[in-house]
Amino acid sequence: MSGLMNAVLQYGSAAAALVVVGLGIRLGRKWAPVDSQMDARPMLVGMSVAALVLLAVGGWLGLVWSPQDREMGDVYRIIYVHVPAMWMAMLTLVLNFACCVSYLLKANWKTDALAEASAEVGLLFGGFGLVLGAIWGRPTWGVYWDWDPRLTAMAIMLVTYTAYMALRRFVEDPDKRAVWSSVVGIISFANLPIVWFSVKWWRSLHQVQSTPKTVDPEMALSLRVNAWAFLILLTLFLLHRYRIALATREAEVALPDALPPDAPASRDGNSTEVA
Amino acid sequence: MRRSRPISLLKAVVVLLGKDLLIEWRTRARLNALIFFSLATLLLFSFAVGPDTKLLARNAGGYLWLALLFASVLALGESFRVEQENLTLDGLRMAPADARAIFLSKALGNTVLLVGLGALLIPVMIALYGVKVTLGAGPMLGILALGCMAVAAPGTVYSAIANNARARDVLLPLMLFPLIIPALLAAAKATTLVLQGDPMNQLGSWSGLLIGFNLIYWGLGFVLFPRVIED
Amino acid sequence: MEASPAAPPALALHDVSKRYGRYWALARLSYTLPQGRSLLLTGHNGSGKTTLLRLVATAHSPTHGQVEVQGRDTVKERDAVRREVALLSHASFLYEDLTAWQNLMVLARLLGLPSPEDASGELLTKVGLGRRSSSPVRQFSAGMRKRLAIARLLMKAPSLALLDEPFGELDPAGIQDMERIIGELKDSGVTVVLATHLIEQGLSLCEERLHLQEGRAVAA
Amino acid sequence: MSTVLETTTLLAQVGMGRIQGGWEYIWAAYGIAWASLSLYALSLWIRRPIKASRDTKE
Repeated sequence: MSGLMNAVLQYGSAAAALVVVGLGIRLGRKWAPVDSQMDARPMLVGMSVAALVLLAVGGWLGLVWSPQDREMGDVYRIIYVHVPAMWMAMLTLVLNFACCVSYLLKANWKTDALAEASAEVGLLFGGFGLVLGAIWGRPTWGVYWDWDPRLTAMAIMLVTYTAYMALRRFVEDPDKRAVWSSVVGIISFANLPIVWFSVKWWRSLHQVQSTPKTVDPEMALSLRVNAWAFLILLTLFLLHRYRIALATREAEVALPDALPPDAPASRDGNSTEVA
Repeated sequence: MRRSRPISLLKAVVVLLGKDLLIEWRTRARLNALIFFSLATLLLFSFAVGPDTKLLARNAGGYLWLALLFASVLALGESFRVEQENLTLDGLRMAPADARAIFLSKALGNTVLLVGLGALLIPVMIALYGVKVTLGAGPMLGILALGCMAVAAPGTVYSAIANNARARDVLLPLMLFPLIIPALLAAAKATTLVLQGDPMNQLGSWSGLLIGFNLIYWGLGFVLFPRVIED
Repeated sequence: MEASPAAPPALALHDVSKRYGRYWALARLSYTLPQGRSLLLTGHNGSGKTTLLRLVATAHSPTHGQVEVQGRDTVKERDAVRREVALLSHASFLYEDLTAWQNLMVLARLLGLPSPEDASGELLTKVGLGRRSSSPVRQFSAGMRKRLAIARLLMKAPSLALLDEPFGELDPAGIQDMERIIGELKDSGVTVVLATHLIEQGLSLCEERLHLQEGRAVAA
Repeated sequence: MSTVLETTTLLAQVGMGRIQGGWEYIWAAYGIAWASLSLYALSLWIRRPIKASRDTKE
């Protein structure tokens, strides 16, 4: 493949991803709210097509175009999906943390909805990223789970955020749920560095780990294209999940922070419920 | 006329801690059950592993902390259940008692409870698993205190939350266990080093990790707890 | 309290709403209770009386609007308001495993009273629980709990006393005692807000009346 | 070209542990990734707010 093609793919995928993220933020503001009248179909179709095209290109680059690795042979090709998935999971955890802090500083249903969306989408990417890591471990280390520090730390964080989602399910009062889950989100995120160090030290006492080699320059392109493709997917997932969360919130409370209707007399007449 | 005047945070903590310990003492039947539960847990590990004394001795630190962890879920869950009857937590808030003082007193109370439980479990562990405390009682108690504090601080926040949720008995361990894995890891490792000797000077890093964990979570609990209980 | 010429109203509700989930327990309630007057809250079950009292007592924050006690906002100056108000609610705020005396002592110490022992003993005698002071609350009858709860309220020496169904679960003698205690509170200059179904007793104790229906103020 | 070939054969002789094959793991990994992404997209589609008349999903 020519250098020109290389550059086009590299910068094109980045540009596409950034444009989609920008559009995603715009749609999150204009289209996701329940009362939105916006017709977002053309934009959404475009974004989805961009995701699929880039995913296909990334798959081709990773599975066909990239050369074999000197030590890992073909098996290393798994990292083209595994690593971007982990990156996206980390990104959503940071986003979730930001939402949690923001909600405690200033209560807002949109922040709460985004926190919910980011945690769930993060669990998706982290979950299958972890499974991919285990699959990668089988031919590399001979076992599915070798207590590799990165994977182990990620697994602990995933369980932590599963508990976060469980808490959201188990609290019915939406106001309390939002506050409590924000507190739990902050506490969970603060654990990240501690988990990392503890797991690293814990492992280093046993053996030095043969971690996957950090990526060769020639493989960087495949990894980048795949990562940008995943970022587009992440944006789309977050956008749709955020919209669902907003609609759920609307069903639970009167959005946007509406006051009760101001006509008691007229309501009393046709009120069917007896106090 | 009686005139109330604001009291310091420290004094409020002392009053509230005294109240919690008094309740704990007056309901000591429950406390006894907790002690026997954790003793039974220690005993169960030996049956689960089999009569391999070497294996038991090597893993003694881990078993001790698992037993403490299981007991801690019960103790933590109870610490806000006593405040739910008659909405006494509301009564405290409106008294007014500083919510941060409520956090500190509850977390300290749970720490005291767990350290006491640990102090009872350690001799049993020594006898049951045939280990000896190579580094002496001082480091052992230090690690015990650090580990119990590490469980108590996030445990208190989560207990206050889970107590008002559905399925609270499942929710508390579900939220707490993954969070305190690093603390459990560090405490179990440090205990093993205290029991078996520390030729490579690793005890410092593990206790450092425990101290860091404690600083973060006592700090976060102090700041965030008022948001949990105030509406 | 300092009764300056421009003394703020004892209680002021500015467009107060409280939402639980989708349900509005209080809807755009505005009301002002002048100094030196006492308020009777009436309304069916679920009309918002308890919610209103809990808002004023700072157990909850209003979803919209402001509640002011003696001119102080219940959210912005929460601790100051908490020193002014005391709530007698359905829940007694009592620790079942502590004795009556211990329950009062905890509160007395939290309030920083100069002599918690004296205050507790004095109040136990006043509500007629002097002989049962060392019994755990778990052994108390509903009426005795009510008495202990009112002792708890008196301990705070509030300037605004919020009484949610104070006559509930009391025998006729108890009701008389309660009426006497409320009368004494009023005589000592305490503003009383009373929510009760016993409208006769309520009207004899209070000058003002607010009738709630579905979280709104309506003419009684 | 020839050097590459030489190096490869040399490595093979020395027994440099290049992992051979393993395509079943690769397919499994990519399959799981694509399957989870599609399933999640499907779940978003199923959970979409019904109120909206314009349904927008890939």
